[in-house]
Amino acid sequence: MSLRPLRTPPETELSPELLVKIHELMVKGRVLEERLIQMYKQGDGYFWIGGPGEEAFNVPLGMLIQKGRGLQYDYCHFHYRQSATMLAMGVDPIDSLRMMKNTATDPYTGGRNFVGHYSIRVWNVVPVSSPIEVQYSMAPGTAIAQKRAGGRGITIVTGGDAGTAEGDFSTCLVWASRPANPLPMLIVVTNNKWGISTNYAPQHGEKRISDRGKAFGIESKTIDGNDPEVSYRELAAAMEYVRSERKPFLLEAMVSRLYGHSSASGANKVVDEADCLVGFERRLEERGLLTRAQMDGLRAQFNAELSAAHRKVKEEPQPDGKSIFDHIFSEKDLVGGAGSAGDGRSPKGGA
Amino acid sequence: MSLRPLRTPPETELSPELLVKIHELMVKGRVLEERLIQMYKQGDGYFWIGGPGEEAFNVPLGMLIQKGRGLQYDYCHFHYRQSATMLAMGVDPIDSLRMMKNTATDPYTGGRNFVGHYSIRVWNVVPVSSPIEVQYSMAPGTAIAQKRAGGRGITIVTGGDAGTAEGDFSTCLVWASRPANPLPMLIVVTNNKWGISTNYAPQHGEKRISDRGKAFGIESKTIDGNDPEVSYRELAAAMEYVRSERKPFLLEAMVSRLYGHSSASGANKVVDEADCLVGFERRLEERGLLTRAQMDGLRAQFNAELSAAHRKVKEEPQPDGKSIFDHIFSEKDLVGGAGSAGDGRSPKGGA
Amino acid sequence: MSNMVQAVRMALHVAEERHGVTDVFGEDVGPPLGGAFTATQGLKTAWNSPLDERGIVGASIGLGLAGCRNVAEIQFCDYAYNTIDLLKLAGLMCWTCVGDWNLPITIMTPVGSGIRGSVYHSQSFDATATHIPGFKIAIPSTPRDAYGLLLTCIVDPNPCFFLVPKALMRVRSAPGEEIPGEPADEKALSKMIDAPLGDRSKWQPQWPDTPDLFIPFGEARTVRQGRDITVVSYARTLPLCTKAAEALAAEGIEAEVIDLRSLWPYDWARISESVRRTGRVLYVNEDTEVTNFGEHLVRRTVDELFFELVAPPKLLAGAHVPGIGLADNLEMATVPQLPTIAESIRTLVRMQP
Amino acid sequence: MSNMVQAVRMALHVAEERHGVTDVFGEDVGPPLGGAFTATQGLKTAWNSPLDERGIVGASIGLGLAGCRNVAEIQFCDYAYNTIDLLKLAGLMCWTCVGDWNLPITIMTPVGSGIRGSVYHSQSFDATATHIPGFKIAIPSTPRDAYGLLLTCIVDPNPCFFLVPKALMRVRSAPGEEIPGEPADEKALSKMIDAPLGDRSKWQPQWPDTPDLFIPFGEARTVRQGRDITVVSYARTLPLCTKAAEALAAEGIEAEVIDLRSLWPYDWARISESVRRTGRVLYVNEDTEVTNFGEHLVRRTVDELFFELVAPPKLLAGAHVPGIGLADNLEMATVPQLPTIAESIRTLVRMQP
Ligand SMILES: Cc1ncc(C[n+]2csc(CCOP(=O)(O)OP(=O)(O)O)c2C)c(N)n1
Ligand SMILES: Cc1ncc(C[n+]2csc(CCOP(=O)(O)OP(=O)(O)O)c2C)c(N)n1
Ligand SMILES: [Mg+2]
Ligand SMILES: [Mg+2]
Repeated sequence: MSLRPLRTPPETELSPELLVKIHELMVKGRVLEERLIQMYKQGDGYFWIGGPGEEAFNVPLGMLIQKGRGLQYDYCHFHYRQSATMLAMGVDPIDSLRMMKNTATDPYTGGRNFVGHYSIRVWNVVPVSSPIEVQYSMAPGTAIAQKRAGGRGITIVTGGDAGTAEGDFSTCLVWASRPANPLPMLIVVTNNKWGISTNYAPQHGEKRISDRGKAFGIESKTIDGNDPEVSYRELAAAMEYVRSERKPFLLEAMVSRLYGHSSASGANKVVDEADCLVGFERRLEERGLLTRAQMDGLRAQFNAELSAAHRKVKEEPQPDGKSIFDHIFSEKDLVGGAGSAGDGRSPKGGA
Repeated sequence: MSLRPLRTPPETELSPELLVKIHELMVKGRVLEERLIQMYKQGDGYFWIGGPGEEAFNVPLGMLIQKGRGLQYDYCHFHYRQSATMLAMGVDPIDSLRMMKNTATDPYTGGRNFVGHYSIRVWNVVPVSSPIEVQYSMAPGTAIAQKRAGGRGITIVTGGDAGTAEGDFSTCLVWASRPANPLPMLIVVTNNKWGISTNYAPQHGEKRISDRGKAFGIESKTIDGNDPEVSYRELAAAMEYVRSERKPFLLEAMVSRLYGHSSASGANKVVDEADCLVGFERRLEERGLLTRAQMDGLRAQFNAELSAAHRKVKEEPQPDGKSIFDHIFSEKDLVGGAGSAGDGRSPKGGA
Repeated sequence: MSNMVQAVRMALHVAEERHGVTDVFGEDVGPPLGGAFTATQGLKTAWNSPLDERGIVGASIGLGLAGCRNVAEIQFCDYAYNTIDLLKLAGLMCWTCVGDWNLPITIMTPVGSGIRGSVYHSQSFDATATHIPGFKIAIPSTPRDAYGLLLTCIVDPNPCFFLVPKALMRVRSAPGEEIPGEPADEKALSKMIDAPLGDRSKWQPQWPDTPDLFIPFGEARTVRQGRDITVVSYARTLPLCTKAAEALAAEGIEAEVIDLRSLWPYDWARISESVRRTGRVLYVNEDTEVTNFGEHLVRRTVDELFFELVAPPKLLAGAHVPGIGLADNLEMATVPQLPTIAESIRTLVRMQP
Repeated sequence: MSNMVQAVRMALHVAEERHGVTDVFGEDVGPPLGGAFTATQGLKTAWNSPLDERGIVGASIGLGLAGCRNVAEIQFCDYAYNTIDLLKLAGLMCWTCVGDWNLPITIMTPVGSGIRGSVYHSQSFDATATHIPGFKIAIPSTPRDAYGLLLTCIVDPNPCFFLVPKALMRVRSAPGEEIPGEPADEKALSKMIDAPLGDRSKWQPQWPDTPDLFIPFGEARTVRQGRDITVVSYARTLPLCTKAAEALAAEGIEAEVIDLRSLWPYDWARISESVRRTGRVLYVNEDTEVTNFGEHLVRRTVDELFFELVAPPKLLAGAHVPGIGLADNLEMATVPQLPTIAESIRTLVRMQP
């Protein structure tokens, strides 16, 4: 395999349409998280965790994913802060509310798991699970299958900075970079400089987390994940590298954590973190792409939609206790024959 | 803490006395392993594993260790190829034969564990255990205690190349390099380019294992572990750095595996690996430090000693079945009050 | 009067002051948070580790080998399952080196359901822990027991599990079961040892002067006496068993309730004395029910008391399903609740040979 | 006629030829070695992984999610204990996403004592495996069962453990229990499918044409019929139970011996039918005896058959000690051996209510 230098992202501006679309999804993502927090505070759900503050990175990621079922599409091994990515991929936000309220109608977990724990087989979104970093040990598996299949499908794995201390992050780098079989993986670390209450600086001897990839000969980069334009361009370039070279890329994105770790830490807005939406909206206004009124309108519209959705979800039934014995085992091989149409089960709604 | 540049080893030659001593211990180590293999082949033991081929590195390591009990001495977290180090530290080789024959007299495991699984509390040699790489997760613990205590005691951990794929190796690098508390650890990897039957090249994306340390800002180096002079000088320099700077050092030593992985792979001499003893003996002869006859005499003498020891061990009793319930729990806190004299239990024999 | 989490904190304080504990560590254990459940606030030896359970257990072992008594926390027992090899290693170290080394370490971790913790914050650890030889295992159900058992774990020269039932962390002692020396007033105690909200950088706890209290391993506590049936439990389900027994007294059923308190060693003498008297026994815990520690107790019961039983010994435990679901109905249906416990006792008492 | 390790190899070959297995992998699984026990020699999909059990189980899950049926080997079950979280995750995945995904993977690993493997090559995995919901578990004691159970694991859409008793790997089938299509002559088979010593780079196996054989989960096998007592076992201890039963026939004791073959689901119908007839049951396995799967079977027995038992159901299992020692005496004293099994049967049969 050739040692082509890493493509650098094009200097050109993103198109106005694209910027407006990114903005719309970022607002939608933020409003969704704010709604989920509100639900928590009103007692409509036991626990909140999510990604407000990461929209500038998570939205472009979702837009650039090739979604679909099977090896020719991207596999997503996500952690619990990816709701904006899911919105950008096209989920209907009401389903996130259902997950928050653990209703029987929650299409992802049937009321069994926390909010943010998506699962969409027909889009290759594997079940999000709570233990930190295990997704980094699993992701090489889908990538091995994609490497063998050929084509342009890749595996994407995301997680936080503190979690890179787990051995699983190392496992991911080791398996992705085996000379016997380098893997088409986009390995993402969203670095918000915190693991719950534990600050980054005293725990990390490495200057940048991306340096750890370099030791394995993996193309690696740290970017400003608070800038959606940077994020979009860098993600596009990194993905193109992975799709075409069939080799791994480690991308560290510096992001903000705007409502603390989770509801366990109060889920209140923090003051000392940069808000990617504020900066981006200022820029859009300056460039004359959107007016403040338009943006306020957008937000109001999403708010109204989610408020209606919230009212709806409140009326929906809770799962039945007897159902705990359902789905321990699968009767059918749903994942078999990957790339085929599958059983046609499709995610509710959207885009 | 200052960022002093790494001391480079002195260019000066090692003294003739030191070289002769190193040679003696290397021969002793080799003869011991050969005897253990012979015992296996004669049915005096169920399983052999050891370090023939690593003497050029393992002997200097043992000579440079500050042995003793408690935080002011070095803690040794070894793997199963360290018999030559143990000899250089001063164990009586008959005890290794006892471990091989799982006699009740085996002072390290009482006939419970495989050969090479040393344990000497009064010298800070923690029990060697079979699972690959777990020692790298435990070693930071003794180093934390030593860092707090001050002084020049350090923690030394050793293991193989293939094992670095386990997350525990990453754990060791993460914990050793925390800015909150960098640890006085000499982290050793003996790279023989094999994990049982699995070759190094297709499995390792990193050019050198030591590069992984560099990503964490850890002083790191790869050396020729087949050269005892290089090994001695580099070990001395690395240890001095760790002792005085109280920071970690990752040392990768390229070594040979002269009798394959273990008795499971036959324990026969391989032909295509460099033998550190052959090269070193040629050099000693050329420099006129020892004659062939002297070296042959030395080997014959050790052989005779071990042959006698072998005969003795054959007559020694096996442990009693009823003893399996002994020592599940300790009645006393033996490790408490580290640095004090302890209970006076001392290893049998030697140096 | 303290709740369990405060009792744990006071024990840790006593241990670092008087029993040589050098390190209390784990994820978010140090300042500013002082533990996901606040159990380690204000401790002078508490520090934050990297997010790495293998490193935490490994460092605990290493510290122990270096003679440093330490308490290592796994934030939720659900996250200890990547370290079972290291825990087994800790458990076999003394044995494998025929007593050359001991390991004075305590692994502390919150266990069980009851806080709507869903799949990954509701698991039990008793089955796993009791299947690891070489550990002693404490699991309190009152603040006072938590205080006394934790101190016992810490001064023991061997590896110990200290399992803290999440559901009982905010529960307070019954009158008469205070920790000696603690202020009777909840608010007064809170003011002394609970970290304030907001900036904590200048906060210093004021520790009440609580004396040593060592509750020995292997000593269960008879919470309630009764002649008709023996009910043996621990952790979240223990107070439910007591409540059930109290309610059933109205129906003329007198259940004896035993709080096991330590799972290894465990107080077989007390169980067997009671079962010999009552002829009936119900074991209650909430771990999944296949290969469950309660099944060990059932086995021992039939091994030693078979011909003295008037009804089969029973186990009421968690359903054998992969997780505890988030929705109320799901959690309720998965692990034993008050009505099921009462009904099990009733059924067993009615069973005639 | 094959031994168990050859039977495993033939099943894997059939699975990669006809049942879509894409990957058989693990440490030393690929060429040149083909597995620590030679179980994966000559397979076209076998490859060597890094020395990283978490990576192996993780990759197996990932491959399964991608629709690739695979068999991941952990070289010894003793080295699976740093992956219990991942195994639990595999077991709960289908349940947690309410059936959105399934996971068609098989975790294969050698288990048990009998080869003087000392502390870290003698452990059992049945207690741990049966405490992980969401897995099916096979554990053969004959080559034919190994062949048929492994194929069943592989075609099952769910995660399966395939546990291979090390002590039985070189044992051959009894006459009449051959794998259909395999050559009767040992040497002929060896020539066809055992890799030669020395250079193997040009070697190609010649696979015998063995048809599919699916031994269903939850179907035990009655190895020997008897009226006096039921003996239920699996793996290394199963043939010992059979031998003990044969020897005891001379004393007039007729023991029925059941080979469980799969631990989850397990064949309760067969056990209970037998115990109803004999009134006595001995469970035998070699895992450590506290929180042991045999205790589950004892519990179920008293739960459902209490009033039909004429003697207490018994479990004979491994001693609750941290490891199996290397020296002969130590291993013998730690896990059940022929004399102890025979003695246990004798005692139980003599016991009168
Ligand atoms: C294995 C494991 N250990 C501990 C936890 C508890 N926990 C949940 S989130 C978290 C911090 C994660 O920090 P980071 O990886 O930086 O991700 P972030 O939440 O900051 O995005 C911890 C310790 C867990 N979920 N899993
Ligand atoms: C956790 C674990 N997995 C697998 C094994 C089996 N095993 C023993 S030695 C070995 C290879 C070790 O290779 P390396 O780390 O390079 O050390 P070397 O033996 O070459 O010195 C393996 C896989 C083990 N002992 N522990
Ligand atoms: Mg973070
Ligand atoms: Mg090696």
